[in-house]
Amino acid sequence: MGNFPILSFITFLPIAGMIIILLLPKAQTLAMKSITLIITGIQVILAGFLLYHYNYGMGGINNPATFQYIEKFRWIEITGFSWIGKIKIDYFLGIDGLSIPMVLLTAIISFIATLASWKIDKAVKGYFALYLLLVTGMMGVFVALDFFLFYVFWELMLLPMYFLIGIWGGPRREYAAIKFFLYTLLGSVFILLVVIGLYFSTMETLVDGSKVFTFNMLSMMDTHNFVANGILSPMNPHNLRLIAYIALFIGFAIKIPMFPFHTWLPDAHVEAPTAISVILAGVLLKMGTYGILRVCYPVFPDITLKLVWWIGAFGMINIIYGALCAMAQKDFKKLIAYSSVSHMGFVMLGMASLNTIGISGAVLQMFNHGTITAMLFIIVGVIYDRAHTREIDAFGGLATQMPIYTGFVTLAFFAAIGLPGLSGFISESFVFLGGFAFETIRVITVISTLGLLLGAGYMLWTLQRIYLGTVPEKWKLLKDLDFREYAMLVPLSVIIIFLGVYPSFMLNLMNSSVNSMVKFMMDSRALYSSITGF
Amino acid sequence: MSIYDIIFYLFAAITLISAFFVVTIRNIVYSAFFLLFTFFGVAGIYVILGADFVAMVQLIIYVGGIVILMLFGVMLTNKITSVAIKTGTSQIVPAAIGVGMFAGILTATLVNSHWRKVDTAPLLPTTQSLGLMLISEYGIIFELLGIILLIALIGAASLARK
Amino acid sequence: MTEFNLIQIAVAILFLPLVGFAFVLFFGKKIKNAYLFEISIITVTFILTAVLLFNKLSWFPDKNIVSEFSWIRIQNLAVLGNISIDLGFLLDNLSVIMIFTVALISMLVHIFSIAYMKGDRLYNRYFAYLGLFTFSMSGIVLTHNILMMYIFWELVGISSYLLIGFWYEKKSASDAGKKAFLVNRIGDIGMFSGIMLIFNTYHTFTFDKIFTQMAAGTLPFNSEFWLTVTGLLLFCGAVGKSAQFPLHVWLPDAMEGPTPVSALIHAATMVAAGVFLVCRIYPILTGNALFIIAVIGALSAVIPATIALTQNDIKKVLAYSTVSQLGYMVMALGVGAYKFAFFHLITHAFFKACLFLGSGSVIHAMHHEQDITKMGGLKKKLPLTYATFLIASLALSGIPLTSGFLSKDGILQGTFAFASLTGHWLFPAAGFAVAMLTAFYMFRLIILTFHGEPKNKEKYDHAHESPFVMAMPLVVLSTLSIFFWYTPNPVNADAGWFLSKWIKSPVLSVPQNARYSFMKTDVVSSVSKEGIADINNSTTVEGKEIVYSEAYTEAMHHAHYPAMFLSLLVAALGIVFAFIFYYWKKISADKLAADIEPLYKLSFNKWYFDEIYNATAVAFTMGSSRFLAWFDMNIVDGAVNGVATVTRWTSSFTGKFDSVIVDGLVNLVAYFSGFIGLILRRFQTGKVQTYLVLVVFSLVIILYLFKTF
Amino acid sequence: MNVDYLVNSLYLIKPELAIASALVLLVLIDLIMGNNKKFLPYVAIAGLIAAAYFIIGQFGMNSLAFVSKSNKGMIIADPFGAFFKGIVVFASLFVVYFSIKSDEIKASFERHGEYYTLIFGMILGMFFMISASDLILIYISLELVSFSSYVLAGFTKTALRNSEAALKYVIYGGVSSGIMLFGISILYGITGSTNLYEINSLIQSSSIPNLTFILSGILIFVGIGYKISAAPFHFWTPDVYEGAPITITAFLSVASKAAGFALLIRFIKITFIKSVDSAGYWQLVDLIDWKTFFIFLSIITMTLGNFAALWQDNLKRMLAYSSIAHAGYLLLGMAVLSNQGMIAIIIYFAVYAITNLGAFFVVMLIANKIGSENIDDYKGLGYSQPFLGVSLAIFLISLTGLPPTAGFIGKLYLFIALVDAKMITLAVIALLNSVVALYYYIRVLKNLFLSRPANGTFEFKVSFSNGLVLVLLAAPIIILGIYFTPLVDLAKNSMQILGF
Amino acid sequence: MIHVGLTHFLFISSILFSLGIFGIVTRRNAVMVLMGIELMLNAANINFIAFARYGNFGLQGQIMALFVIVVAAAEAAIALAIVLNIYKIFSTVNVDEIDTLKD
Repeated sequence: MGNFPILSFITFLPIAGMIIILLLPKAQTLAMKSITLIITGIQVILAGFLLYHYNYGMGGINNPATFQYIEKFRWIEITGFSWIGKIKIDYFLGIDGLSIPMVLLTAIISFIATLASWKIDKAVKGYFALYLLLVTGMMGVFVALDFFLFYVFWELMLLPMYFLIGIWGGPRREYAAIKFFLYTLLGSVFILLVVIGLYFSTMETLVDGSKVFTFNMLSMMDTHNFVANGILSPMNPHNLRLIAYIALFIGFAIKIPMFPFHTWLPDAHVEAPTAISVILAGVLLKMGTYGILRVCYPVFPDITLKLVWWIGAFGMINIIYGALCAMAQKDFKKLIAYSSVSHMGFVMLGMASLNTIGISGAVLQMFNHGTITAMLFIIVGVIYDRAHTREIDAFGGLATQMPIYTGFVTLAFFAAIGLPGLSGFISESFVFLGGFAFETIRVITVISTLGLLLGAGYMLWTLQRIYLGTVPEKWKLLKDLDFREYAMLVPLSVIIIFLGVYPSFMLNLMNSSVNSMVKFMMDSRALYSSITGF
Repeated sequence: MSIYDIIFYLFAAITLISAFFVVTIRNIVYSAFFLLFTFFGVAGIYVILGADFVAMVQLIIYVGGIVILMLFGVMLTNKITSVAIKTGTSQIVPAAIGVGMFAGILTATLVNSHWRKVDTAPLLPTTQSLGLMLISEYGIIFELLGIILLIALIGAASLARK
Repeated sequence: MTEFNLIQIAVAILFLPLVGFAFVLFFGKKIKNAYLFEISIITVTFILTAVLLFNKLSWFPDKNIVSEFSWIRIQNLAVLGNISIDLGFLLDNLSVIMIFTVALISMLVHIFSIAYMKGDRLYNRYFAYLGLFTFSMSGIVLTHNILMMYIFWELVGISSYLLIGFWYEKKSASDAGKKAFLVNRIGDIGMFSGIMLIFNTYHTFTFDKIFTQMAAGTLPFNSEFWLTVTGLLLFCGAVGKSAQFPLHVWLPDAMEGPTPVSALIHAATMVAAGVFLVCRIYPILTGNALFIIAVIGALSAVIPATIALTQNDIKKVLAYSTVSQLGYMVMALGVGAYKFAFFHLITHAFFKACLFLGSGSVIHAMHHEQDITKMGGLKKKLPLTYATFLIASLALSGIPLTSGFLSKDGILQGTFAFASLTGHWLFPAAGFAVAMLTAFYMFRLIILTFHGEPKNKEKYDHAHESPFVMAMPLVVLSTLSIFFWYTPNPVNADAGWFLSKWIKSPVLSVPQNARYSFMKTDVVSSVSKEGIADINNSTTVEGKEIVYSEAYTEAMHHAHYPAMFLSLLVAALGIVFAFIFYYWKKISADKLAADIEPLYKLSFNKWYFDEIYNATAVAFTMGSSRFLAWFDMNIVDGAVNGVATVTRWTSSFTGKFDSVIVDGLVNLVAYFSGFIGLILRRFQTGKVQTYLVLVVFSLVIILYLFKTF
Repeated sequence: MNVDYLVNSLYLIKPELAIASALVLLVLIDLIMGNNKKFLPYVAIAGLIAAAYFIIGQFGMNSLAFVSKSNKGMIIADPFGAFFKGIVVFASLFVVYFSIKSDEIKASFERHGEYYTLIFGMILGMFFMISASDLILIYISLELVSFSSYVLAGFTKTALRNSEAALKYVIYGGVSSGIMLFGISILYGITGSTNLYEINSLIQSSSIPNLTFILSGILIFVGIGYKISAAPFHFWTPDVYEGAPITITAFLSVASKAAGFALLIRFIKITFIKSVDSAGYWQLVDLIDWKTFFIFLSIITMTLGNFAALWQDNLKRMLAYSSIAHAGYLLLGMAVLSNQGMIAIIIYFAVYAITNLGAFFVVMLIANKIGSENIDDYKGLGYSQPFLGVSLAIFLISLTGLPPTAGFIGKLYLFIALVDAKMITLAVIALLNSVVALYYYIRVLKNLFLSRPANGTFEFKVSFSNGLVLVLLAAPIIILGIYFTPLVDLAKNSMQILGF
Repeated sequence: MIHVGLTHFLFISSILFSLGIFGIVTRRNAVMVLMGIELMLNAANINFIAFARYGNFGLQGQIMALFVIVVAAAEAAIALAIVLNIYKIFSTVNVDEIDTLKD
């Protein structure tokens, strides 16, 4: 394959598609849809290609040499400031075991969400153009290794998302869209501040031996690169790292979304069109946890070690709080939205475990939740398309009316409650096993197991209320799934079952990286205490 | 108290008292006339300070030009038939407080400050030197002033014409 | 037959039902008689289990055949190196006997259902679910590690959920399924916590490896207390699945499912999985853990037995009887009577399945009438059903010549011996009391159903004996309730092949001083000094047993006859009382009930367990959920909502000022923040002189500030 | 002073001369051609291009013009000045184009001669403001700018709001420049000089009455603060921006502000500086605590601008408040008092100029058609006019400062400067402010795209030339957002101020 | 009485300046407001000349004053034109009544 820039290709392909779509005349809606489908399809193929050639032994995380498919060249270079030295920003892409599952997930979910968008009939051109822009933003976040680049991609997907919710959403779409936008922007300004702070704290040694400030994430992870009096250097006597860490963490946590920053999520989900809900829950939420793993952990291992209990505790709150809130919902979609809050809590709990099993579980849970929740939102979409309501109490007995659909629902619900044999089980188990193994969060982990019960509670209750019982007269005409819906649900089901039976497929992929991460964190304990002196 | 002082106090009194009337008296025409006295007083102060040419210019432009302009303004913006051309005042209290404090700060600071005082030079006619400076050192500003006047002319004409 | 062949057979046994499930599920709509495929599959499975049983017991009676492969490998861990999560089979006598039982009953239930379920709308899907259940249950039985057991544990939970709620259009059915699943989940959380503890300590899930490491001295957190906790947490799973007190509430409700399902799942196999689990983890249970298990078992034996006395639904009576009998087994395990517990598990499976199928036959005949007070005199109409039902009831009551007599007697003997060694006489007391109660309510059931005058003439007239496919299973199962399958001696099972050759109690891994005193190895002199079992990765040599002290052996010996006679006595008493009350009607049951009304009501209302749970746990969860949802919408959303400003702006812009949002705390903050914006606007009056006054004031302020610097 | 030197000095003010000649030419042509006003804008453009040509030449210069015995020089020709003059010319070019297209201006066709003459008067004044190093010249040039803009603000004299804007502007401006003049007089009294370089060397060497000096500094700042509309001297801005013809509003918000900032930077950096340390931080004379002053001023300015903008319904007025807020951000760059901050200001300004011009252009095009600047009348315009809608979206997003637009780069460098100076709290406040800012910008986008038009759609076509100009303005925003090396290089080259 | 010195002139100028501002912010008639501005400029001029005289700074101050006078004249012309225009449109020159542009 040589030097083919496959990551750039997979990232910017949608932009090309967007341009084509913008050039098409307004009426060619089918062509636009097809182009989007083809583009996202190619992304899936490229992701498969990445997977095929992926070297399982390379760890990544903090070592640039063990990243794969690296593309790195100077993006911005400005020389000649006498007082500040060189300024440089790299275009630096690469993937490791943390990112490849996310790249895969993004490709798959984007493809499926394209199908879910098929019935969009309002301003089709704008929709698919923005959609593709969004895909680029998401993909970029997962492949960028330069913090600046990462941030640009991170912000890039804000605006398309705003419009996608705001234009094509439900009745309160404007409120939901602005809420989403403000929350995430609030989060990202914190991130920006830390980005700049880190920039002034790390210097990279160039080939010619000169030192320059850098946005390179990997350089920020190396303690040798810290400037002696840098604002966020561990050696800085006014230890600002804690504050910076919290700011960065909140920035990411809003995206997860972590209690108490989660309230944008139910609104955004309820108002967003189905495809966007799928993207939102399937990919966007993962960006938060991915960011924490990619940046917070290795760049601030010292603080992470200090605060890990809190991460776990918030994970626990998310799990239980989300589940309880879900239980009380009357809107089907809102219920699923809260279930996402709960499930993302597992990811946080797993991350807090700081051991291979727990973090593997967390990353796996990110992937699994992506697929499962995507399926759940499609399920909501299917019923909403037909009945034009999502009021849980309005339904009943759909199992009789739509048996095949109900079959998929059952599968998805069971996957969501962590039924063995389906993908959610292994990831949740790993999270618990990992969490339990780490003494700091052991009690939290045990309490969190309550989530298993609550999760089953609201899911089965919903199943009962909507699908079991007798069909009300007004739903006697509902049709079962059509081909397009099969095309969305079947692949996801296959993934869910496949990963339930053979989770090693994913676990092997991330094993080296997670190990490197854990090793790095453990080594850092000694390293940082030697630097800071306590 | 020398004669110099007396003259100073005279002009100072003319300036300040008439200025006070300018900003307080209700009749606009009276105000305009008091403004004339103020300018006159200021011109006198210039003379005391040895700025003969400036004082002349002050008299010609201000007393002869600007005040007349103002009077025209007053006439054109009021119905001549009305007997008393009067103006009201607004926000006296906040203005008095604010400006009072400001004036306090201003005078206190200026009066109490230590200025670079050199022995005063003898008073010499200034007209020639000023003329030289205007066309040499300050030539560029002089030209710029020309443009300002041109712009003012064009602007005023453009606004005022039908 | 090599070991490898046996493993191959086991693989086939496990996956064939899954194939059947998938086939029927996907093609059930298109192929009219898809269920026949499932039935033939299950028949083949049964034959295979028979082959397996025969070969295992003949060729490798003392060997644990293990086959495993690595499912998930976590490599290069910092401290632990590689961790491998294995999947694998463990074929020991326990599992082959159990799998045979499961397959046999499953097959019989399949056959029974052909007629019973005839005409149901989802006929094919019913068989698919049965296939799924058989698959899951086989998994529990055959696995060699606790994680996989947990996996299949959950899967049987799901199949049980699906089958209980099979008639999902009935609200009560779907409620019952949900309840079963959730109550089980509570137990499972305990079990999963136990698994976490296990994994955290031993970094493996495989039973053998856990036992080996424990025997070598590794304990959870290096403390026997935590070992006890681990055991009890794992036991939580059994409490849920085997419907032990206090999680027994789901089982009676589960009777909403089709009756054959009740027979298969909720009487014979799945609910026995809990007991099976305790058998599997027996080596790690400390004395304290066993004692608590025994207490739970005793409570579960007594309470449902008292409830069963007054129930009128034929299936409910049997359900409570099941809970009670499972409590019996658990109690037996708790007091150390391992072999008898498992023995009772097998015998109970057969006769209880027979009873349930028999009740199914009755219900079928009576057109889905389940109330025994509306039956009566069915003996004449359903002679075959009556005969088999009677045999099974005798077995359940513990009347000699039945299998139940043997196993029950063994359990009572165990409690007796335990009590004589430790002084806990309440266990045998509970055991005998339950024996009497069991005999009483079973015969109450028989008398009311089959004897006397028919109460519902119309239904009685239409009643008819069941067709062959329903009768055949009844006959087979009632035959299996006779003693000779297990031992040649109808009064003593110890000599039989079942207990002496096939079932061996396991070697304990628990540290010596954490065991019951009568299980300590160091007090043993007569039995050869047993070391740790010689274990390697693939196979394990069996043949080492729990080493009971001599005193225990002796106590068992002494207890044999007293226990036997006493149990006979109480059973007879129970039967006699039943006849007095209901057949001869010497004493009016209604009058007695009126005399002891509070007790009667307690029993009739099932000790108010459901009410208590609904009023406490369920109400608390729902309440907190509603509160949190409110809290989320109003407080969290509000407060976080951009320090409330955003809410206000957003709302005013969208024109929907949601009065809910600004309630409470938020109101104040929102008002304040909006106020700032308004204050700022207030300055922009449009009057240029005002601006200038403001400028002057600002200048004064700035100058003032600078002077003070 | 010999003639050679005078001629040499004239070489250094070629851009100013070009503009002055163009001004005269415009007057003459207007007189000669009579009713044929078509050529005026082209003459103007030609003059601007000539000026631009000379300005490019100035990037390499570093000298003082009009030096005399008693004066160290009145006009500075340096890259810093060239940059800001460049901004002014850039803005002027577009404003001339806008004027051709504006219906408002077209309405008073017979006075086009005056219009362009006054614009050129303004440009000339700005040029001198940017490059002046003498307080006299500063005052005179400031007044030149002001006079022209007073008239231009009220140019469409029949329109009610035009006249009102002009009246407010002239009163407010008169007072502000009067206060500034008084300040200058005090400074003159303290130092005996009006030349910034001389003042600098004087205050470094001898003792200065502290409070009086502060007084003069603050009073002078009033004049500058009024030009850059920094709070609390901003009050005129919303009213005049709303009232003035849109072309003039755009011109005021970009060019006038650019001149103001150039003046501010020069004033502070030349007058008060002691030395620049190796990290690029300015060590100022310890007389006025400018740092604290700017910190407070910037916080007040941006907070006020943003919060007040939240409530606006008129897009022009909203943009006025937004420009106040942006002045606040720019003052942040001043507050840092470092070369880094200056770079940030320059980058920010370059971006701001392009963006604001674009935004006003779109507002003008829409106002031409629908006759309203009210945000609520923009409902659904994104559908009927996707091109205008998307362009406006790009401009507003850039004003918000989101990547990948150039606005983000401006903000980024600002924050880089702040963090480098360890002024974290200020950075946090600024960032939170930008979140608030998002809210009112997004409101416009909401109306454009999220709402459906209330009654009917506005069908009109964007002409090719207008489209081209829009692309010319919008494309750099995206391109510079992604590849901003040229921007930073430009800033790097432009930050050279003569003397330091 | 003290000998007349610089501070006397400064006192006069600052009072004159303040009176100017006071007139501007209180007088409703626009022409009166303009008169106030002229007072301010005169005050500054007194400063320039006084400083030049007492600080012996040469003639720079007087030059400045001359320029200011010219500027003041120009300003008066433009301002009056604007006021006239206002009168044409609003039929009033009362500054506080001209407030259509506001928040």
